[in-house]
Amino acid sequence: MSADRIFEVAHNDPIARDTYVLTLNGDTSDLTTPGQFVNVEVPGFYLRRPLSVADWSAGELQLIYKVLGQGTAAMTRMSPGDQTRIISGLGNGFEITEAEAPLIVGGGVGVAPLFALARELLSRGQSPQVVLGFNSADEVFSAESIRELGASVAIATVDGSEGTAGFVTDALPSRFDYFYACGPTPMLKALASATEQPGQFSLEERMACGFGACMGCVTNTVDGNQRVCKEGPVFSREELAW
Amino acid sequence: MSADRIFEVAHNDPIARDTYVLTLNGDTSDLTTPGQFVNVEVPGFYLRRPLSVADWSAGELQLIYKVLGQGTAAMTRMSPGDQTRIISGLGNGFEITEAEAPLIVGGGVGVAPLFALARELLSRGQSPQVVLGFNSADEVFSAESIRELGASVAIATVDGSEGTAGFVTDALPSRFDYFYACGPTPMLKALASATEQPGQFSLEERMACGFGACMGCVTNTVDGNQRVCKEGPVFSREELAW
Amino acid sequence: MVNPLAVQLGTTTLQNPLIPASGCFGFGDEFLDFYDPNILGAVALKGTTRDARDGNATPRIAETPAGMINSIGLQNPGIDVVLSKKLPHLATFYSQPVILNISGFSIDDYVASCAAADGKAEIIELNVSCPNVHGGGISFGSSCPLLVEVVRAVREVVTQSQLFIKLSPNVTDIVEMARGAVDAGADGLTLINTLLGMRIDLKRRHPVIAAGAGGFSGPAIFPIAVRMIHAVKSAIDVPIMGSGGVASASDALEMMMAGATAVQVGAESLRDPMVIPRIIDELPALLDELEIDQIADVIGEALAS
Amino acid sequence: MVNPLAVQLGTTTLQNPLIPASGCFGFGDEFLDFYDPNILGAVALKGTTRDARDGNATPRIAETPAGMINSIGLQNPGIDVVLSKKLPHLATFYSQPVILNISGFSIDDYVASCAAADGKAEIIELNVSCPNVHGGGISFGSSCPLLVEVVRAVREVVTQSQLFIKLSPNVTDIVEMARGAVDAGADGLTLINTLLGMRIDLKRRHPVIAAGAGGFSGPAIFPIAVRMIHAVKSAIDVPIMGSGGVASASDALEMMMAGATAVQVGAESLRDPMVIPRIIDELPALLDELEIDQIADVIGEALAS
Ligand SMILES: Cc1cc2nc3c(=O)[nH]c(=O)nc-3n(C[C@H](O)[C@H](O)[C@H](O)COP(=O)(O)OP(=O)(O)OC[C@H]3O[C@@H](n4cnc5c(N)ncnc54)[C@H](O)[C@@H]3O)c2cc1C
Ligand SMILES: Cc1cc2nc3c(=O)[nH]c(=O)nc-3n(C[C@H](O)[C@H](O)[C@H](O)COP(=O)(O)OP(=O)(O)OC[C@H]3O[C@@H](n4cnc5c(N)ncnc54)[C@H](O)[C@@H]3O)c2cc1C
Ligand SMILES: Cc1cc2nc3c(=O)[nH]c(=O)nc-3n(C[C@H](O)[C@H](O)[C@H](O)COP(=O)(O)O)c2cc1C
Ligand SMILES: Cc1cc2nc3c(=O)[nH]c(=O)nc-3n(C[C@H](O)[C@H](O)[C@H](O)COP(=O)(O)O)c2cc1C
Ligand code: FES
Ligand code: FES
Repeated sequence: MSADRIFEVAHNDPIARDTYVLTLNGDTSDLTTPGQFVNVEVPGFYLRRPLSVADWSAGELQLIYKVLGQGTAAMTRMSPGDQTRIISGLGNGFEITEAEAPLIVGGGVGVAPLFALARELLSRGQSPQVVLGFNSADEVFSAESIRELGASVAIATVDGSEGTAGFVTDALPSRFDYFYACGPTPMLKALASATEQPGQFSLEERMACGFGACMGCVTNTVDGNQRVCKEGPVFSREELAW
Repeated sequence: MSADRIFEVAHNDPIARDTYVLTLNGDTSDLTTPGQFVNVEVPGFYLRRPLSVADWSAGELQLIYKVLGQGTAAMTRMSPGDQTRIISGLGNGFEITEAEAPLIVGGGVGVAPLFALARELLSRGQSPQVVLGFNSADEVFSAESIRELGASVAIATVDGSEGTAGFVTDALPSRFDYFYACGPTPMLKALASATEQPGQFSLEERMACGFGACMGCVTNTVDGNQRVCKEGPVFSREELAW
Repeated sequence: MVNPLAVQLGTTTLQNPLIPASGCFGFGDEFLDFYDPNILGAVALKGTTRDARDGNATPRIAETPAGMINSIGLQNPGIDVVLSKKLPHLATFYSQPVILNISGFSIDDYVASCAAADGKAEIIELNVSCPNVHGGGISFGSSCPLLVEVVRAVREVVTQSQLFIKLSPNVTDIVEMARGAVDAGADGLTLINTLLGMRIDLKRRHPVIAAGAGGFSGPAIFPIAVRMIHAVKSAIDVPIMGSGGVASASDALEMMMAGATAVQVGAESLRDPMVIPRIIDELPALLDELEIDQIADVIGEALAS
Repeated sequence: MVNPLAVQLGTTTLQNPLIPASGCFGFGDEFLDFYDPNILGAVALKGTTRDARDGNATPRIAETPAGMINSIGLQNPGIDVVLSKKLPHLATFYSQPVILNISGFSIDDYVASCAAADGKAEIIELNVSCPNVHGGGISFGSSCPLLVEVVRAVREVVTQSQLFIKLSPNVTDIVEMARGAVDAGADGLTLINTLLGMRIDLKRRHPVIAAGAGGFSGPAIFPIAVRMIHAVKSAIDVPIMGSGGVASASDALEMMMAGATAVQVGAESLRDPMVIPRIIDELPALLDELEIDQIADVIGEALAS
C-alpha cells in the first residue's frame, strides 16, 4: 500500500561530498522491505523527487540524497521543523532470497538503500559481501555503517583515492552466488556483463507519479515495457535479460 | 529612486477582521513621502503584491494588508525571520499642500497609508480632520492610532455598528478646503461627486511591474492614460477630471 | 435533497464534474491505494489503440515551471484487452460513468476501435492528437478536413455511447476545429489536450525527452485551456469537458464559468494523488462562499451575454 | 581577451545575448533606478505604431501559475515621437544596439512606420501578432499569406536596419510561418510572442482582463518557446532571438541550445527587475561548470545532427 503523508524534517546533514542524509518524522507504516522508495514534494518544483528509503523505523524515515540538479539543491535548504508531503511505500523493493553467498553492489548514490538491505540479510543469518563504488574518497558514505553491522565492505574509487582504483567490477569478490545491485545504469550493465550469477538490479527512470498511473517510467523487460515505479524499481536479471 | 531590497519579517499580526499589520526590517531609504507603495514578493505567486506603506522609519517598514485572495491569504503565513524581496520607493505619494483645513478620507484597507499622512500634516502644524469608512466595526483599524496623533477621527460603517451608519460621504465634516483620499474606486468617485473642494485621490489598479515599465496599470487622466504606479498612485482631482 | 454538484454532460448525468483525465488514471485501479473512485464524476481511461503498443523510448517525462512534459507514446494493451479485461475488472469496484479514450493512426484504426467500444462505456472520447500515418504525419487534430473526416467515419459506428472529440490546442483556430467536429456529428468536446513542449538537458545538450518534444500540461497551461473553452463555448453551444492545468476547486469553477460542464484533472493528480478528492470536498464550501446553489448554474457564466 | 559572452546576431554583434523583451522595458529609462542598461546585449523598445495609441481598458494584467497575462493594447506615443524624442533620449545614456519593435493594423501602417524607422536602430523587429483591420481581424501572424505579404512590403523599405519578424506561437505550424517570413526577406526571427490566455474572476464571473483574453507569458510558456525555436532552427538556418519564459542563466543557455542566438526576457524582468543583470553575472560560472568556452558555441547544440 502507498499513501500521501506529511513528514516533518528532523535533520538534514551533509555526510559526503554533495551528499546529505535527510531524517524525517512521520508515518512509515507503508514501508515493508529494503529497496522501496518514496516520492518527495520539494517546495517550488512541480514534480516530486523519487528517493530510495535509506532506512526507516516506526515514525522515522531516512533518505540519502545527492545534489544533482535544482530540486536536490533546494532540498539542502529544508530545515528541521519544515513539513513536506511524501508518497510513501512505493515500488517492490528487493526480494530477499536464501542465497548462500550474497553480494551487495552499490554505486554512487545508489548505495542509499543498501544499508537497510545489508541489515535485513544479516538479521536472517546471511553474510553478505558488499562492494561500493564512488568517484573519489570524499564521496564515500554508508561504508562504515554497513561495516558496523558486521558485513565486509570493499570500496572502489574511480580516482583511486580509496580502496581499489577503478569500478565496482574491478573489486568484485571471487566467490558469490547471488547479487543485489543499485547504482547508475552503466554500472549495472557493466556488472551484468562481468558476472553470470543471478541477481537483482534496482533501476532509475524519470518519473511523474511514482505509483503506476502515468506509464512514464518504463523499462524494457522480457514481458515488454514494465513500470520502474510499480513492477520495479527492482528487477531480476532474467526479467531484464541484459 | 526605487530598488529591489530584501526585508525580514519582524511581526505579522491581525489588527481587524481579515486585516494584518506586517512589520519588516530592511533598508527603507527609498521612501520619501506618505502614500508611496512597495511591491512584495509572496512565495508561490508569480506577480508581486502592491501594498501601500502604512508607516516607516530607518530600518523598519509597516504594511497593513487585508486578505482578499490567495496571495494575501498566503501572506498571513509569513513568520518572523522569513525573508522576502520588496521593491521599495514606488509611486509619487501624496503631495503635501498648505491647505488651511485639510480633510483625510479613507475607506477599507485604503486607510493603510493615512496614518503616516496624518502624522506628516500634524508635524507641519496642520490640523487634519479624518473620516474613515468600513463595512462594520470589526474591520476598523488605524482610527485609534490616528486619534493618538492628535487628529479628530470620524467613523462611518455600512452596517452602523460604529459611528455614522453609511458611507464616508455621509460623515463628511461641514467645513474643509482640501482633501486627501484613499479607498476603493466607488468610494473615491462618490467623494468626487459629493464635494467641490480640490484634493488628491490615491488609486488602485492591477499591476505587473509597479515601476513604470509595462503600462499595465493606467488610469485615464486629462493628459491621456497615465501609469498608476509611476505618475500615481496619487492623482489630483483636476488630473482625473472625475 | 438535490445534489448541488450534479451536472448533466450531454445525456450522461454526473454526480459531480470531476474526472481524472485520460492517461493520468491508468485503467482505474492505480488510485485504489489513495481513494475510492466511486466518489468521482466519471473516469477517463488510458488512451487505447486498435493494437497493443509499447510506447516511446525513455526518458518520457520532463519537468517544467508549474507543469510537466510527457511522451508516453500511447503504451496500452490494445482495445480488445481493454474491453475484455480492463473494463470488467474496473466494474468490480467502480460503478460511475466511464470514458473510453480512443486513439489511432489512421481512420481505419479509429473506426475499428470505436466500433468495438460502442456501448461499452457512457462516453467515447476521441484523442485526435496522434499523427496520421497516411497523411505525412500531420495529426488529425491539426487539420480541419482530416478532423471532419475522422469524426464522420467514427460517428457512423458510435451509436450507443456519446461521442466526444478531444481537441488539440496546437492549432491556429480552435473554434474552426470545434465547429468541424460538431458539424461532423460529435456530441461534445474535450478541451484541451496537451501543448507541444520541450526541455533540454544542459549537460547532455539534448532534449530531456527521448522523442524530443512531448505533451506539455499542468497548471502552466491553465490560462490557455480557459481561453480556448471560452472561445469555443462563445461560438458553439456544445457540452465541453474542460482539461488543462486544473489543480484546485477554484480552478474547476473557473473552467466551468468559461463554459465547461465537467472538468478533467491530469498532471496535478499525478503529482498529488489526493487532489481530486480534495476538490470534491472543497467545492460545496466554495459554492457557499460565492453564493451559488447549484454548480451547474455557473457553466458559461463568464461568457459575454 | 575574447569576450566569452559575445554573440553575432546576423550582422549585429552583441556583447552578450541578453535583451529585455519589447513591452517590458518601456523606452529604456524605466530601469535606470535598477541598473545601467549598457550592460545589456541590446534593448527592445515598446511596440510602436504609426499613430499614438491609448491602449486597452483596464484591468490589463492577470496572474497565472508561473506567469501572467497582459492586455496593454500597444499604448505608445507613435513612431514620430519615438524617433524624435525617445531614441535621442535613450542615446543620452545608452550606447549598445537598439531594437525597434513595430506593430501595425494594416500593411500601410507597417510600411509607413518601418520606412520612418529604417536605419534609426540596428534591428527592426516586426510584431505581427496584431489583428489586420482589413482582414476580418485575423492577425498577420496567424495567416501565412498575410505574413508573407507584410514582410515583403516592409522588406522593400527596410534597407539599413536588420529586419526580424517576431512570430506568434498561436499557430498550427510555426515552421511554415518561419519559412514564409524568411522567404519573404526577413534577416531573422524572434520566437515567440505571447500565447492567448484568459483568467476569470470568480466573484465577478467575468474575465479578469477587461478585453477578455490577453497575451500570456512568463516561465509557464518556456517549454513551448523552446520547442518552437528547436523546430524552426531544425528546419531553417536563420538567426533567432528567443523569447518566452526565460528566468535564469540556465534557461538562457537552454534556449540557445534549442537554436537561439540571443535571448529576450520579458515578464520575469517585470516581477524581478534585477533578473537580467543577474543572468549576465551568472553566465560565466555556468559556462565554466559546463566546460563551454564561448557561449556562441552552444547555439543549436541540441538540434539533431
Ligand atoms: C526509484 C528511484 C530511487 C532513487 N533514489 C535516490 C536516492 O536514494 N538518492 C538520490 O540522491 N537519488 C535517488 N534517485 C535519483 C533522484 O531521483 C534524482 O537525483 C533527483 O530526482 C534529481 O532531482 P534534481 O531536481 O536535483 O535534478 P533535475 O535534473 O533538476 O530534475 C529535473 C527532473 O528530472 C528528474 N530526474 C533527474 N535526474 C533523475 C534521476 N537520476 N532519476 C530519476 N529522476 C531524475 C527529477 O526528478 C525531476 O523531475 C532515485 C531515482 C529513482 C527513480
Ligand atoms: C498602489 C496600491 C496600493 C495598495 N495598497 C494596499 C494596502 O495597503 N493594503 C491592502 O490590503 N491592499 C492594498 N492594495 C491592494 C492589494 O494590492 C490587493 O488586495 C492584493 O494584490 C490582492 O492580492 P491577492 O493575491 O490576495 O488577490 P488575488 O485576486 O488572488 O490576486 C490576483 C492578482 O490580482 C491582483 N489584484 C487583486 N486585487 C487587486 C487590487 N485591488 N489592486 C491591485 N491588484 C489587485 C493581485 O496583485 C494579483 O496580481 C493596493 C493596491 C495598489 C495598486
Ligand atoms: C502522463 C500523461 C498521459 C496522457 N495520456 C493521454 C492519453 O492517452 N490520451 C489523451 O487523450 N490524453 C492524454 N493525456 C492528456 C491529458 O488527458 C490531459 O488532457 C492533459 O494532460 C491536460 O490536462 P492537465 O494539464 O490536467 O494534465 C496525457 C497526459 C499526461 C500528463
Ligand atoms: C506587459 C507586456 C507587454 C508586451 N508588449 C509587447 C509589445 O509591445 N510588442 C511585442 O512584440 N511584444 C510584446 N510583449 C511580448 C514580449 O516581448 C515577449 O515576447 C513575451 O512576453 C514572451 O516573453 P516572456 O515570457 O519573457 O514575457 C509584451 C509582453 C508583456 C508581458
Ligand atoms: S512514474 Fe508514473 S507510472 Fe511510473
Ligand atoms: S504596473 Fe507596470 S507600468 Fe505600472
